[in-house]
Amino acid sequence: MIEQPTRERETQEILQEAKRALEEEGKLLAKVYNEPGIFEFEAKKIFAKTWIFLAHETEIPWPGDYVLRRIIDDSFIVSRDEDGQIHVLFNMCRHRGMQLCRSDAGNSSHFRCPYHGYTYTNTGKLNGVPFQKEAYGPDGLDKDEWAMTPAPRMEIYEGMIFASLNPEVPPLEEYIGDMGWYLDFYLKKSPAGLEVVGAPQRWVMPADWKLAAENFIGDGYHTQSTHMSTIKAGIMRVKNPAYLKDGVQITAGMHGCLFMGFKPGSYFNYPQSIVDSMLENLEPEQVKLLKESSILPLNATVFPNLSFLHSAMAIEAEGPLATSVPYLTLRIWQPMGPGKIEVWSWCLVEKDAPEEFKKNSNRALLTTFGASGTLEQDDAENWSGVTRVAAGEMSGQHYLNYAAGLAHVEPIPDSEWPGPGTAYPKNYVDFAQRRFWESYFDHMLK
Amino acid sequence: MIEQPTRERETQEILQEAKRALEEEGKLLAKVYNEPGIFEFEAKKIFAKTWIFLAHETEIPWPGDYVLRRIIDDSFIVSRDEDGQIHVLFNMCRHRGMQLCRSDAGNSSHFRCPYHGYTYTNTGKLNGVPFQKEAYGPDGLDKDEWAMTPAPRMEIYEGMIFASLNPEVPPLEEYIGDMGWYLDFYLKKSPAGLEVVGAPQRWVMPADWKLAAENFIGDGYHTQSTHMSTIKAGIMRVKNPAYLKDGVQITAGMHGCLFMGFKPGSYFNYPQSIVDSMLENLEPEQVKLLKESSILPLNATVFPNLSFLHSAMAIEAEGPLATSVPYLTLRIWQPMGPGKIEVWSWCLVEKDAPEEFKKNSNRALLTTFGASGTLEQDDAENWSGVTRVAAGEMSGQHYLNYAAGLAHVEPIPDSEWPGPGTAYPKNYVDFAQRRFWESYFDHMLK
Amino acid sequence: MIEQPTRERETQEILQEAKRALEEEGKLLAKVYNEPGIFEFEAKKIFAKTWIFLAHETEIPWPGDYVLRRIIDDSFIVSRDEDGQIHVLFNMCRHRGMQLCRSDAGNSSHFRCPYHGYTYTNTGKLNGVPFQKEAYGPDGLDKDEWAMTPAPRMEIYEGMIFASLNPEVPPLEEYIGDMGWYLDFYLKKSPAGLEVVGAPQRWVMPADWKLAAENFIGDGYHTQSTHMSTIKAGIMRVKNPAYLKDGVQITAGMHGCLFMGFKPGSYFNYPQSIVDSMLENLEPEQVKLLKESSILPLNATVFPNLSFLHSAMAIEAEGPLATSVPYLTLRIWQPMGPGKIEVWSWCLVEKDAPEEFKKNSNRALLTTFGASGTLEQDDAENWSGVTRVAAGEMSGQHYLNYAAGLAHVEPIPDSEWPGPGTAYPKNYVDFAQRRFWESYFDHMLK
Amino acid sequence: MIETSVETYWEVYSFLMHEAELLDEHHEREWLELFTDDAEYLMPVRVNRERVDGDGFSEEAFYFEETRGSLELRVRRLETEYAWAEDPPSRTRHFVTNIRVAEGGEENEVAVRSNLLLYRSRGSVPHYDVLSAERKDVLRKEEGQWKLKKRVILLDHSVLTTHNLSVFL
Amino acid sequence: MIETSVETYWEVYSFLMHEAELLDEHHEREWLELFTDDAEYLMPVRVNRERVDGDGFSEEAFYFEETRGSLELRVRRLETEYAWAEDPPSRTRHFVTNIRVAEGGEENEVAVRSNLLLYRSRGSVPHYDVLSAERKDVLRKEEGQWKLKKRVILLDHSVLTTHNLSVFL
Amino acid sequence: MIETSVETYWEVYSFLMHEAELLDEHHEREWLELFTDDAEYLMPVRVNRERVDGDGFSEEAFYFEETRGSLELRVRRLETEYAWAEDPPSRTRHFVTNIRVAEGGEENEVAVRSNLLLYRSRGSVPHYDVLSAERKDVLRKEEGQWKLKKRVILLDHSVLTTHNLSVFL
Ligand code: FES
Ligand code: FES
Ligand code: FES
Ligand SMILES: [Fe+3]
Ligand SMILES: [Fe+3]
Ligand SMILES: [Fe+3]
Repeated sequence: MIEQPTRERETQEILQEAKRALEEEGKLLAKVYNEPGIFEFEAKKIFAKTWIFLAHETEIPWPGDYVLRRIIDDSFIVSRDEDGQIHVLFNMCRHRGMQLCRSDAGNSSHFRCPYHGYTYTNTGKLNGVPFQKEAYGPDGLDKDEWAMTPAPRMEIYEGMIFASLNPEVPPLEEYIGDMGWYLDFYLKKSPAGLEVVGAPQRWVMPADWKLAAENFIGDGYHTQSTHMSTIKAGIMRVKNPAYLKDGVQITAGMHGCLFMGFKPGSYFNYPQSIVDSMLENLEPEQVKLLKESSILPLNATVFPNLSFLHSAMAIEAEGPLATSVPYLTLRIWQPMGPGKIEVWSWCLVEKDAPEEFKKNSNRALLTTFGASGTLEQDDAENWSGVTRVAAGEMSGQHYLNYAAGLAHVEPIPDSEWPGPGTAYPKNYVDFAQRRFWESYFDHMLK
Repeated sequence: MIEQPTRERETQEILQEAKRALEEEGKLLAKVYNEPGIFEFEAKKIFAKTWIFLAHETEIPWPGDYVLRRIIDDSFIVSRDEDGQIHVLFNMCRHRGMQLCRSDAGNSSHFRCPYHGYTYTNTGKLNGVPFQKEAYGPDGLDKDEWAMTPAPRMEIYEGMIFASLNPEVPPLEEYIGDMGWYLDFYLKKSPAGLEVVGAPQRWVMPADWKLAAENFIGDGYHTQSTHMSTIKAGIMRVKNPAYLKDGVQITAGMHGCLFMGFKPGSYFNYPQSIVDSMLENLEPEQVKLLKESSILPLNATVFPNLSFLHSAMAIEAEGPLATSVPYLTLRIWQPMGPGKIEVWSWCLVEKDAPEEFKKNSNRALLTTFGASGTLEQDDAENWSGVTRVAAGEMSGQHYLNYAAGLAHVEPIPDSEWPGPGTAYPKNYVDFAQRRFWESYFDHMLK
Repeated sequence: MIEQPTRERETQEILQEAKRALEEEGKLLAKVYNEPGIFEFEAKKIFAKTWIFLAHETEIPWPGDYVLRRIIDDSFIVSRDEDGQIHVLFNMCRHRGMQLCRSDAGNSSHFRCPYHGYTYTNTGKLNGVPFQKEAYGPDGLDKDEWAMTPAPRMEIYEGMIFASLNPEVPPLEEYIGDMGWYLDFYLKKSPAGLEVVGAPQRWVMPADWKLAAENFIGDGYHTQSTHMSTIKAGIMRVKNPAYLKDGVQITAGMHGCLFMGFKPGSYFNYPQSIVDSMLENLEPEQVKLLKESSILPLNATVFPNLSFLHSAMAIEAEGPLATSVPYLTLRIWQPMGPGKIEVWSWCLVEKDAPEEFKKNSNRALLTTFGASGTLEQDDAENWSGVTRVAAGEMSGQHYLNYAAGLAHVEPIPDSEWPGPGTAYPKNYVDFAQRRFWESYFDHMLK
Repeated sequence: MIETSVETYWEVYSFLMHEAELLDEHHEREWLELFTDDAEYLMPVRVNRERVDGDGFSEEAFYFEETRGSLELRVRRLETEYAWAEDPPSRTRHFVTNIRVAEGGEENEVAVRSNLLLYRSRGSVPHYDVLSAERKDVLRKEEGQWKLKKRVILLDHSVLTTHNLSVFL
Repeated sequence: MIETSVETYWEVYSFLMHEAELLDEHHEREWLELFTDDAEYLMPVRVNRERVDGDGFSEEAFYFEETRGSLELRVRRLETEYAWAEDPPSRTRHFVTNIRVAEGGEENEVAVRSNLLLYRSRGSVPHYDVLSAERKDVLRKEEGQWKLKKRVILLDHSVLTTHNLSVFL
Repeated sequence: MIETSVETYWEVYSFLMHEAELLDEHHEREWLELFTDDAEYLMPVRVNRERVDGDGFSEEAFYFEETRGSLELRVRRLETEYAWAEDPPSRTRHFVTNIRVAEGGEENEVAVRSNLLLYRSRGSVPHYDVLSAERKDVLRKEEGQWKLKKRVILLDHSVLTTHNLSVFL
């Protein structure tokens, strides 16, 4: 009898060949975008091993506040205790495994399990067991042994709460590493810090999470085609569809981003107060880029599935809001199974920004990104399209082009670039995308 | 290349570890509640090996009556022939495999296949083959060879029709074994026996079948929390939410049940005629429990997925039906795939009970159990909740507590307990639940 | 630890046993109709290895016309270029894998990818890359290397466009081989050739593709039972339900068909002009069958999933259309996953047939076949019924009867039969069906 | 069809719209007050049967076999803080279409038929349940107010495609 | 919209409600009698096309291209005891909404548009099909009775999501 | 319920039917003209919360937070030949039921509530999305024409079950 290879082995072989082609030829095997076995590997080798963004501190500002978040199928309560400490607790009762908390947000000092009534504090302490002596004898239960299970690791970076299922994951600071210098542009424009505007948008998309992550890490090239309609309609306020071609693409550790230029002195049209504070609050080296090069990071991805977007778009057809209004969104591409994601999109704005600006900034975001965003609508069309046609046999021999920049673009000499990592003096290049895939294969083939 | 373990091996390892933890530490690995590979094992190692309940004799009282039933995906015709004999026939035509009978209930002496017209009697005999000589030659077909396939095994226990896909399964009597003594309380309260009230309720639930089976085998503990709403609302007519704490938990072979106390002499409020017949019809030893200990089995599970519930609840807010009305339900937890079940719930009542009581008993049941039952609604919430949060990676290291009673509860000495198996003098204990899991692992790791 | 067999091995074992039983006993193991592992094998070993029908030339008559077609999950653009040449192009952009063409039919000289704007001609040539030098350097991209990927093989047989994912597949002519002589009756009744009437019907069915393919290859036997309603209702204009029993069943290579008799001289009620042209256009040997034996091929299957049906039915209850009107349909059984197909059904008619006849012929078809066809409605009921009951454990020991004709029917001596392949002088036989399964196992166990 | 005056139709229409609104907004107590004291609320089990055997609705087995008194118990339960099955509440939408009003058996009564598509989702999973049914109601006018005297919910399901019936149809 | 009298609207409304009821109760013969003798009943195939190419409905290919005479054959078939596809019968529910009535081309005729959501389930599997469509009808009044002269069913599907069309829309 | 005259109900009914038709036929420009100049079009994010915490609609986060001016931008985009998300267009069907009309805050205004089931399919895959919502509208009569002054779309979803909102509800 001819022994058939197991699916696990076939998946492994696909990954090996994909890695080889990327390294040796700057090509990606399309099959990696849609192969059921691959998703199972990703759950174990990436999402159970890296740092995953869960929530922003300002979603739970008060003691007792909590939100429910997930890492793929694992549910976590992200709570703030009475002392203001934040906890990330696996949302499963220790007794018989009931989902302890079933509402996505609220305020409570305790979580009571509906099944048998075990009660835990919002720090995870087991604090009540009904008829305990009756059930467990005179000594009752060992409360410490039966406390809720915290996420194996939890750390906070500039107000962003991350967790990891991997006890051995390096410290978050180190994991983000050089990328931190670039995230400052998103996160440190004001000493007051950022706050979320309401709750995140959530919607499902029949697309592979990697398409979104790699698009956000550096795909400046697609704007002139994918988003042409918003240029024509006057949402994206630019004349030249290729306005993004000049800029700087960054690779920093497993992560990367893209710098976009702005009219000198315009600073994305941020209100003067924010402009002042960003020039004051950022490092001199960073300010230099703003002032002299007039560039700011547009989009970024922190491996594996956290992305940032900083942009400025028109909200209305005429009048005061027919001009670019800046905004910042942070989003995760949450896998829901092979070829399916749940997108979570938050709007973030400086705490000390004018109230009216906050409202407009959020409107500018939803005009362009999020489920109803006029730009993201078309991104969704692309990402689901790729996923769909990658499902068959042909994608197993179909190699995609990741060679942009390889032939003619050299990194900017460190002497000429103030930031860490590697900077490339163009945007229509694939350096950051390739870096995403290198990080991907490093994990998948371990 | 690092060889990846196959899913079959991973499943095997999860089961091994879960068994070890249960035996050595009284803990259950939560992953067993939701792992796709496990379901495939269960289909082959449990549902294809044990006795599965299909129907009650009184669902097909007349010659020619039939109902369609399933063992997971296998469809069977349960028919009563002209001589009153009951047959369980695999519902697939021997010719080209068409589903022979497509209605869930009816009366017919024959089953005619729509595809090519083969006709079988309701005993499974092949009895008509259109244009037989034309198709199969002068000698035609060997009618015996091409008869319908009966279920490998079929036996009837007190009116309950079981089948097994396993020709080597022990006789049903032996399989039920010691549990029979306890089932008597459900099945033998009247010499006239039981009858079903109409057709079973059927509904789907995104829950693992084991959660329901283990809850019904002995979880007296959850009532004070899960079903609190019905106590507050006056459906469950008790003052003390912990009324169930005192009782007796039974393990008998692979099975188990829970005894609940009742006000001496009240006998669950059964009509006097039923009370008289139960005291007369049951064995002296059993009657002793009723009369002297005033306890009756509440819930029970016969491995793997058949459960019983004997209870008494109020039907209306005021008036004569605002008092406890007793009822008996029998149900199966039919797996529909990983983390999904179809629940079948029957109401059974003594054939010779007063007609009005029969109607009220059925109403008391559907007020509390079944798809619309005010108690079962919340059970469904629990079981689907556990299943959902067990889906991820965390449940692979999450151990659940099955230690209730281990520290302080000893079996009742055989000398002091009239029944077989092992009896524990309390209800807030996990002995029966652990027995369920022992039976489970015995099958799964064979 | 007992090592569990992998699913791949279990699937292999099922196939081995099924092959053995068919060859040695003329029986088929029902499990092959519904086993998830089998579908994965079929995708790789059959649909990625054989010739698959995609479209008829007349669906894209003009330069620039195109339609989208699939081989399971692989999407192809079938286009006609400016020179009238036909191309079958994998519908995935070479850059980042976007689905290039997203409409199912249209006319265009180019395909522009929405994602980054690569543009290809309808011959597959890469013809535009936005800001090429910017992205890929002074030498730009190698246009030839980055052209669209054509289907590994594409050939046209009498206007029927086939593709194969297998570069080593034998030439189409050879693949069809002896079956060609029989397809002539469908395809060559007029020198003008055939044309499609509008677009194909498409609908999904919870059925295994093999049930439809084997039914169409030769199941004359089912008509007297499955389609009885249409005989009673006067749609199928025959008195004797067994009218089909006399005829000739053919096996030709991997393929087969069934001849049906007609009233001498009636020629299925084709208009005189078509009758004349068929008697003129077909080979003398073929005409002899028409004139002397008065038989015509009714249904046929070209392995694996292309079927033909030639029939004549009433359209209305009274009046001129209450008589048999002939029609020809060509259909594919497109797998959509285990136990699920998408049926594509085309109506074909001679280009030079009277316009009114074309319309009536199409109406006769949809009265009887297609999603709303009064005959195919019941075929769908059968095929989905078999699929459903084959899902469980029982079908793993359930053997189906494929012995019709084995006991008493001998092939017609070549001397007495003008056509190639093997001819059997009856229709209620399983020779062609067995041939289908032989072809199936040949591929599956390679 | 309208076999009564248009005025009556409008009153009935308004009644059903109001009722659906109360349910979708979880005002179960107010909903209960729409029933007459002698109200019946029935949802029979449906069995998949051959055409000759009729529509398969059981005369003995029900999912709901309620009186005002038993509905009262169900509402009381929902009013406790322990009705886990509905807390967080299901998000329901009662799509009421094909409303047909005819004279009732008694005077002051009308017989009303309507089609109901019930959309239901819970929690934050992108999954939803759909229940389809015809409802045959009898409305009685009491002190100028229409009340629900009888409702029979005729399901288009032989297996209920929702995990429980903690909501009303 | 109502571009006719409210009376006409009500008559049309009643007609459509009655029609849906007949179909959901499997009274195909009575349903057939709602058609005029010269009735047309059409359901064109729909192809997924670019916006510039229109709505994609084929002018040649149909799922139904019926006259009263061909519908008669279909109903006769359902009346035999061998129509396996509908025995046991499908459980259908025709949800008819967005009814719009306008003057017809001829007098005594009205042009009616409605949205149809068809729920369908069969057997005892917890699976159901949904078909969505707009229907463009022409009703003609004959001897005081509205009759269906023409129906065009415009599907919102490019691939039919049901295993057959043994039911009518 | 109808708390206004039947005439008003009919005008509102006709308005909503016409509006749905424009959307399902992709006449976005004409649809836009149904709005007043000061129109608001809102779809708040909904969070799954405990019963005591209310219905979970956010006051800050929206899927749509539109004015006539921002809707204008969205329509302009759809009018370009580059709106890939809607070309080929989605096949949508707006099933509008449970229409309830009440007096508005101002005169010449009415408050309208309706249930919306949106069916959506795209391309040629046998998959469809369903969105369920209640809509709370304010209509104002301007020069004898009803216009949409305000729409709040209250979703029955905590996670949107469609890949984008390139269509309007
Ligand atoms: S499962 Fe939480 S208390 Fe039992
Ligand atoms: S499949 Fe039953 S007679 Fe052929
Ligand atoms: S994917 Fe087609 S141009 Fe980039
Ligand atoms: Fe984009
Ligand atoms: Fe319970
Ligand atoms: Fe057939």
